[in-house]
Amino acid sequence: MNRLSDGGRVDRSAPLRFTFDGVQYTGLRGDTLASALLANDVLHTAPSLYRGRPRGIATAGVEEPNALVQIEGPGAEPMRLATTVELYEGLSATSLRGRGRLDPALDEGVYDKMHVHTEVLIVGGGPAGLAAALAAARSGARVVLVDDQPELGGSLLAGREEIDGRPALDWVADVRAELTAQADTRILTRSTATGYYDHNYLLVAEDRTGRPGPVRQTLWHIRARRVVLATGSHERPMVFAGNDLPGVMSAAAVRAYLNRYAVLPGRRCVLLTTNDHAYAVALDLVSAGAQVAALVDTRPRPPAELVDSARRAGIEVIAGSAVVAARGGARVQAVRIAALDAADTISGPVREVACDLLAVSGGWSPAVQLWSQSQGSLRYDEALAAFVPDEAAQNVDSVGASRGVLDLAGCLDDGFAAGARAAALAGFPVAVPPTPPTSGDGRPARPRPVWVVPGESGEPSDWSEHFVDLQRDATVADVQRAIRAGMRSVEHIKRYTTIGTAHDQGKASGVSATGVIARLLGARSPGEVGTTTFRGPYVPLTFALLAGRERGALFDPVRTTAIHPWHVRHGAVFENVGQWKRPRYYPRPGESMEAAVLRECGAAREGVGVMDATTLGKIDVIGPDAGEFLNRVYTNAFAKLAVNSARYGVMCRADGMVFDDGVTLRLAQDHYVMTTTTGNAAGVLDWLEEWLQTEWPELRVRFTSVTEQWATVAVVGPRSREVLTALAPELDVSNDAFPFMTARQILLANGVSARICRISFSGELAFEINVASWYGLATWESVIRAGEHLGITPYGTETMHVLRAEKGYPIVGQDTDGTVTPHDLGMEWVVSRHKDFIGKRSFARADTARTDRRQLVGLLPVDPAVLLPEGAQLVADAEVAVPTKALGHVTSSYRSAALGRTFALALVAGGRERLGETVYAPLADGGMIAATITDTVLYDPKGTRRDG
Amino acid sequence: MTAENLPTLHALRRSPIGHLTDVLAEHSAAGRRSVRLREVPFLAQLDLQLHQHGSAAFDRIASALGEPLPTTPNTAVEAGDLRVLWLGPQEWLLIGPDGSAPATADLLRAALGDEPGSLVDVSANRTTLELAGPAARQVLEKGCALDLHPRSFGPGRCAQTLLSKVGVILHQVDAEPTYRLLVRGSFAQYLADWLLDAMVLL
Amino acid sequence: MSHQLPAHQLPEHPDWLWRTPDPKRSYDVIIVGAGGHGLATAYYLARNHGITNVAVLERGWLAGGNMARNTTIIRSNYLCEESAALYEHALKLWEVLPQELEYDFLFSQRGVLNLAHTLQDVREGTRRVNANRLGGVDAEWLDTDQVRAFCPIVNTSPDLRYPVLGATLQPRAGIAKHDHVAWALARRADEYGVDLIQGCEVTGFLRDGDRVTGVRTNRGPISAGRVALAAAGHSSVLADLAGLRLPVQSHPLQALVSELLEPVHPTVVMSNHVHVYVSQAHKGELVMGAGVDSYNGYGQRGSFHMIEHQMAAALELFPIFARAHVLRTWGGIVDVTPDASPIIGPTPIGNLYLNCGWGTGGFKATPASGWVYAHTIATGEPHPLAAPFGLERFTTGALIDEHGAAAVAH
Amino acid sequence: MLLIACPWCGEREELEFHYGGQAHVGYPANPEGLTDSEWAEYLFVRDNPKGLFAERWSHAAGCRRWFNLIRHTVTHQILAVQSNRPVAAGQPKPVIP
Ligand SMILES: Cc1cc2nc3c(=O)[nH]c(=O)nc-3n(C[C@H](O)[C@H](O)[C@H](O)COP(=O)(O)OP(=O)(O)OC[C@H]3O[C@@H](n4cnc5c(N)ncnc54)[C@H](O)[C@@H]3O)c2cc1C
Ligand SMILES: NC(=O)c1ccc[n+]([C@@H]2O[C@H](COP(=O)([O-])OP(=O)(O)OC[C@H]3O[C@@H](n4cnc5c(N)ncnc54)[C@H](O)[C@@H]3O)[C@@H](O)[C@H]2O)c1
Ligand SMILES: Cc1cc2nc3c(=O)[nH]c(=O)nc-3n(C[C@H](O)[C@H](O)[C@H](O)COP(=O)(O)O)c2cc1C
Ligand SMILES: [Zn+2]
Repeated sequence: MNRLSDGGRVDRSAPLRFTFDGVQYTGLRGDTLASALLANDVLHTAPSLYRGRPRGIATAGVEEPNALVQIEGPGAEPMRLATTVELYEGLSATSLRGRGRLDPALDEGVYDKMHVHTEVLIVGGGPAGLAAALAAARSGARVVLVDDQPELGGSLLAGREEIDGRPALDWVADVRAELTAQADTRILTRSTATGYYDHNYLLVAEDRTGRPGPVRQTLWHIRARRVVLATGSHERPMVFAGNDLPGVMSAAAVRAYLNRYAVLPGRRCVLLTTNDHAYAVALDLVSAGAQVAALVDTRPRPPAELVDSARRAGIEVIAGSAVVAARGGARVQAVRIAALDAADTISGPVREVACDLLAVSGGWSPAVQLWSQSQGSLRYDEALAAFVPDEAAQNVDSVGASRGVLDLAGCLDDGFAAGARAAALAGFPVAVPPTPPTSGDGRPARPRPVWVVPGESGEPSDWSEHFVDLQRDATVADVQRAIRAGMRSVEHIKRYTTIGTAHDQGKASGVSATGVIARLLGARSPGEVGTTTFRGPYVPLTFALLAGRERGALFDPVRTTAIHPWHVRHGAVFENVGQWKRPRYYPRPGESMEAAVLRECGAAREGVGVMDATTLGKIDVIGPDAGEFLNRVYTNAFAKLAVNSARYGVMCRADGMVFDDGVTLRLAQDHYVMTTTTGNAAGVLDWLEEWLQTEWPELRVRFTSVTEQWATVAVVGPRSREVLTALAPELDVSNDAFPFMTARQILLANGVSARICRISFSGELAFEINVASWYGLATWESVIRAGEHLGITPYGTETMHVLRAEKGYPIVGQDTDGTVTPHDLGMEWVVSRHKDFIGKRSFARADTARTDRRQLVGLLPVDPAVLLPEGAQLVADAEVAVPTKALGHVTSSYRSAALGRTFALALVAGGRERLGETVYAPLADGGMIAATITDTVLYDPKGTRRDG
Repeated sequence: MTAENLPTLHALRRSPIGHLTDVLAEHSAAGRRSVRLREVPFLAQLDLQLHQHGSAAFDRIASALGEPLPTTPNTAVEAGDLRVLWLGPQEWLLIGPDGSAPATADLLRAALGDEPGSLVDVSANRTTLELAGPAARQVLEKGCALDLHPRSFGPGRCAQTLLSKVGVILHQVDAEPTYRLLVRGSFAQYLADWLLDAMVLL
Repeated sequence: MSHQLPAHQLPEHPDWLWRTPDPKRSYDVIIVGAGGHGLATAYYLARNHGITNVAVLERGWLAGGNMARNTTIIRSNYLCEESAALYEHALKLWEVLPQELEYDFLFSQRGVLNLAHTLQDVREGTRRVNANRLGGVDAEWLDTDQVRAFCPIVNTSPDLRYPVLGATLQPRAGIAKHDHVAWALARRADEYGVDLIQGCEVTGFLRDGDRVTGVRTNRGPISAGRVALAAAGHSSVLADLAGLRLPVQSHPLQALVSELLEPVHPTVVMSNHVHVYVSQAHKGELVMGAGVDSYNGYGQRGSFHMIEHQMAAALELFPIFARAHVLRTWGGIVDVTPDASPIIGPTPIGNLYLNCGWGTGGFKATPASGWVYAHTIATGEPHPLAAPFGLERFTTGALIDEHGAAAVAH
Repeated sequence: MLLIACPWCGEREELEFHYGGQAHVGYPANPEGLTDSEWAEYLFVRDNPKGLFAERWSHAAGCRRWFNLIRHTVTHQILAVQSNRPVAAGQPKPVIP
């Protein structure tokens, strides 16, 4: 066991059992899976993806390249990092070779979303973020503080710093207490800000595993007036031979394992550093009882105080040198150390030192991911050897280590100032709190980055064990190869080598990669090479979290009419039309769709049928200029329509193509009610508003959507009049008193007020009864009762389609497709010559005026029993030599009870000139159907039936 | 319509989520944190739109209602037993008790006089869901991107917005808080399902 | 990377790709934009027409625009005959290019399914299958069971909000590794002597009356016999510099990838109705596109709710993806025309040629686009396959309306 | 997700709006008097600048008003919002927060 006997943030009274790669272990509450594994002396992860090299836990955080695991349960999930999985009782995980496995078992997790607004959002709960939160919260502004760890404190959790003469974590606890007491401050821990989007919109993923309630993760959508990024920094690895061996670990991780998790990850340690950080780690190692065999500093003259303190602890400091190779089999056994000259070449003998842990600090990369996502620019700071935030693009500041401030006092100063500033800019002025005294040595000395530690022999192109991206197994040799191939841009090299594209997205290694490239290109500085683009999410997000609760039953609204319960009770088969569920047909037990539809059609043609037509869009168009307005949007004229009369209209877009159609009724001089197709109701309302508001604001007319105000019951067939009479005894339904295309307002026998129109979409005598939707179901039921003795038959969309097709009425969206003019539909009669309307000018264009455009025609299969498939293509010749240009295609095709045969509608080039000609439909199965082109109106061409 | 046949008529009515009454009640009682959801069906609703030229009508309507129509965006006023919600620069929704639409419409029509304007009875177009309780705001925040903090949105505020995938008119009626959500009939079931699900997750 | 590659790993890249030359003072042809289309044009100018005194000018890094960002779907099952002919020409070229270019860019004919979820989708799908077969494009209609057999992870439950009612399948369709395609073309173009000049932004045109004689760039003026635009999302900006207004709008289009996963998804699935298109790339990441953002944008990023909707849709059709992770999202700038078809051909300005408007679907066209564009530039006459795609169609109204006709993306 | 200030309702999420493309493109006064190419220009050709763009939006899920704004097509910064039409006395003024 590597667990230290005391210290750390783990709860020794709360042992947790877990399984890793099939073996049972015990860890403690407060552990991550990685720290628990290390405590159990498990360093190894799965071998590397491409080269099968042994790998071990290398970091203690989100930047981890190796320790990918599959959570087998509870809560199975592929591709998690052992370094970020909080240990829980019963956790079972297996190590992964860089590639996850999806579990076909249904995901039962619940994922939620929240939308909140705040004046100040602070990302990061380290000293800088806490200081910012404290300052901002004191202003009374709303403050949200998010941190990805279970505990606040950031890097203080891993250190031994003091603030105000007390352990820093006591200060953290005080700050937390004060923040918690503020009504308008919200602290979200285990919450990672993953994306920073336009207009200060950030996404925060909260992990609620192990929290009360059924929710596994919550995605917070936060709109902030000001943002303070206090995201800290990532320690960089270094690039030398064998740097991927298990036992090579970031120094910061070693410190975190020691101080936060009370785990000693090695017994005999060497440190390699380019900066001050490793010295504190070395001392911590010694006080934890480890042996520190050497501290290798790339700087020829490291700060004397640091060197002295190390030597006092018995540590050998080897300055101006680097580890040029790590050796070992399954784990590092020794490192080879050599002096480097100013040009980073080996300038002395190589010395080997045995060790089982190499702690590496290659310098610090400020966590600028979110800053960059916000479109803020970066600059390369030579003194810090790091990319730091430059110009902000949004209302944001970056503070603390995330902008290169590396000392604790500096971080606190920075945080307090930024928190107060953010609150003030959001309208809540507040004083900057004074910074308490801190331990530590102030600003660290200048680092000496060594981007590529040379191999002991060979050229960069040979250095295929100098790893740049561990997860992608990409090395200096790979980078060199990309450059030799002609690549110069960091973006190309990324794509050629795949560096930075793995699960860790190069969090720790990205800047190292830039350094390597700069070095190999002979660039003056990494600043010349730049970084690749930072993109969200900052950490990988489960698909399910992004989907949230809009899955399964909540995926998309199901819109139903007031009459829907009846349809369900009576066995309707439904069709999705937009978001609506519409009955398609009502099969009797054992009845096929074909039989049901023939039966329903028969009833409507011979007796009486009834259909729920509620889903049609309805818009009240009211005002003195309503008629004029309609004249401009419909191709035909409405201004002179008589009150209580109805007219069919077609709307085109400005390009002249049919866009919607429907019947509009005039209820009063200044009041029309328009119907639209089911799928287009919202689109048409938008269209009307657009033209009114942006083109014709002088017209005095207003629109109100009343689609759901009304339930519409269509009673159709020669015997519909009898049903109406029973339903509305006071209504004179005779043809003279109530002619076709007129409307009446009346009280039904049951007392319900109704608007009844004589409209027909079937060619038969028909009435549409509109009642307030509250009464829809009752009215439908009374229609059914009134028609019972007549065998009244409910019918669905399929029958409706057959009936209208027999009459040659097109359906917009089925017989048209956005490339069809009213003329193509044979509807010249609906196109006014006398007035202008939207789209009119387009009819005069060369192509729109062609006579060989595809036109709507009827088709009668030569064999009357054969049904043409909808979507069949038509050719002139039975002999088809592919490729052939089609004449057109079948848009609608049905069996007709009335015609006793099959028939179809089709769009055919120059179709109206071809009446009587035979065309052929070659089918996918090799068959061929011949059909004769006819007029579109196949049933009752004289229109004798509409009056009953 | 006469008073005698009202009960018979009302027996014929069915609200879009009338069948959920018990379910809503159960959830309201069972929620981990107290949030109550119920339907308030059959409220009278009138959509009124004026033209910018119509300020005289605006004044006449004010005296007819006893309150001017609210002109501050996103606010509602109470006028007797009516609630008048601002929907747009020239559009209002007048909400009254069940059955009051015809009388209110007559009143408004008279006030409009000859001036152009549009008045439409939309009582059956939307139904009303009432969500109340200390955690009601949190339920809404699961799917509504408006700033509902008391500093931005409180009693007397209203908005046309989206909740989940559904367009709603949101009206906060008291500070508990109690919200009313007016939703088109065809979407009511989905919205109720969505809210119930959200309530379970508090 | 370069050692012990398992069988399903990316193949080796060549050791040599291209030079980094300085611009000469003058070229016979300047191509603006080193995306897939610009590079293919350069390649075919040299290969088919022997024109090699050519420069491809690229403001950023080669193939760093939409070519770096697309979801790599290749198919030719378009509805309009003109489109199908052009894309089928491309597909035939894809079938020979890996050998011809001696670069295995992982062209994988794993088939593309377009799912149908409504009766209208079924009609549209059947129509497209029949049209394709007549046009010589392979196409099949699969019923729901066949869809399940072809791609077992698709949710074919009838209880779905929009159940899968069937699908069209183009067996020869598939994917290819986008970057490698670009590099393969670039390498050959470079070999022919074409100068690929990166970091060279065209900032204006040299004019002699109503014809262009070259371009201005951030690296100085360069004269040219002909100038051919292939700037995708930036076409309007360039046209504007030449005094031309185009029927093109630039919109963000986003995509995302998951982490690497063991193979789960054997084909390419597209669903217009539920708004999903997804494949699993060779390395193992799921590659998915989101929708086009409604507003104009040149920021190479879009609004996040598009991704959230995308994920909800993806889980609807692929429940197994629930716990996959989004690793990275990004955006491109797509140049959309009113009829969702490209514009290829001469312009009213002498010696200036235009190739743009490929919108959300130009990757698949890369070789054919280069082929016909090179022909047009070399001969001054539109290639027969490109002739219907001229600018003048917007005046006559002879649109090739894939949008209107079918609304199938990518 | 853009945050767009409706001149009437104030700041709302982009999802509540419909995009309407370039602003200030009027319907031609006399379409019949235009040549085919002038008409095509009206139908299909719009500015597409990289930079500031005056464009139309409608608050579709809110007050249904159309309005114009100026947005930078790279940074998405919104510089100005104008209601689409003059407002007469006695009527509420647009709010620009
Ligand atoms: C997210 C996404 C998914 C997609 N998915 C698919 C798909 O699955 N299948 C498919 O077929 N298509 C898809 N596409 C579309 C496809 O990517 C494009 O249609 C195609 O890449 C465009 O052609 P291109 O490669 O030449 O463009 P680009 O690669 O964009 O090339 C244009 C080049 O011009 C350069 N340029 C611009 N201005 C200048 C200037 N002034 N001077 C010099 N150079 C300049 C640019 O920097 C750029 O490199 C997708 C697009 C996106 C964004
Ligand atoms: N000695 C050295 O060389 C050296 C170098 C670097 C830092 N430091 C020390 O580290 C501290 C830096 O303080 P700080 O506050 O700037 O940073 P920090 O590292 O202490 O805190 C940052 C916090 O933000 C969290 N975080 C990062 N990205 C996040 C995201 N996207 N979403 C949610 N949470 C996120 C981190 O997990 C961490 O808890 C100081 O004490 C400083 O002295 C020292
Ligand atoms: C087909 C395809 C697959 C990709 N696979 C990965 C991947 O595995 N890992 C990764 O980080 N990015 C991947 N990317 C995204 C690129 O890293 C990058 O985001 C994209 O090329 C856009 O460039 P930009 O983000 O630099 O603007 C992939 C992109 C495409 C088009
Ligand atoms: Zn508004």
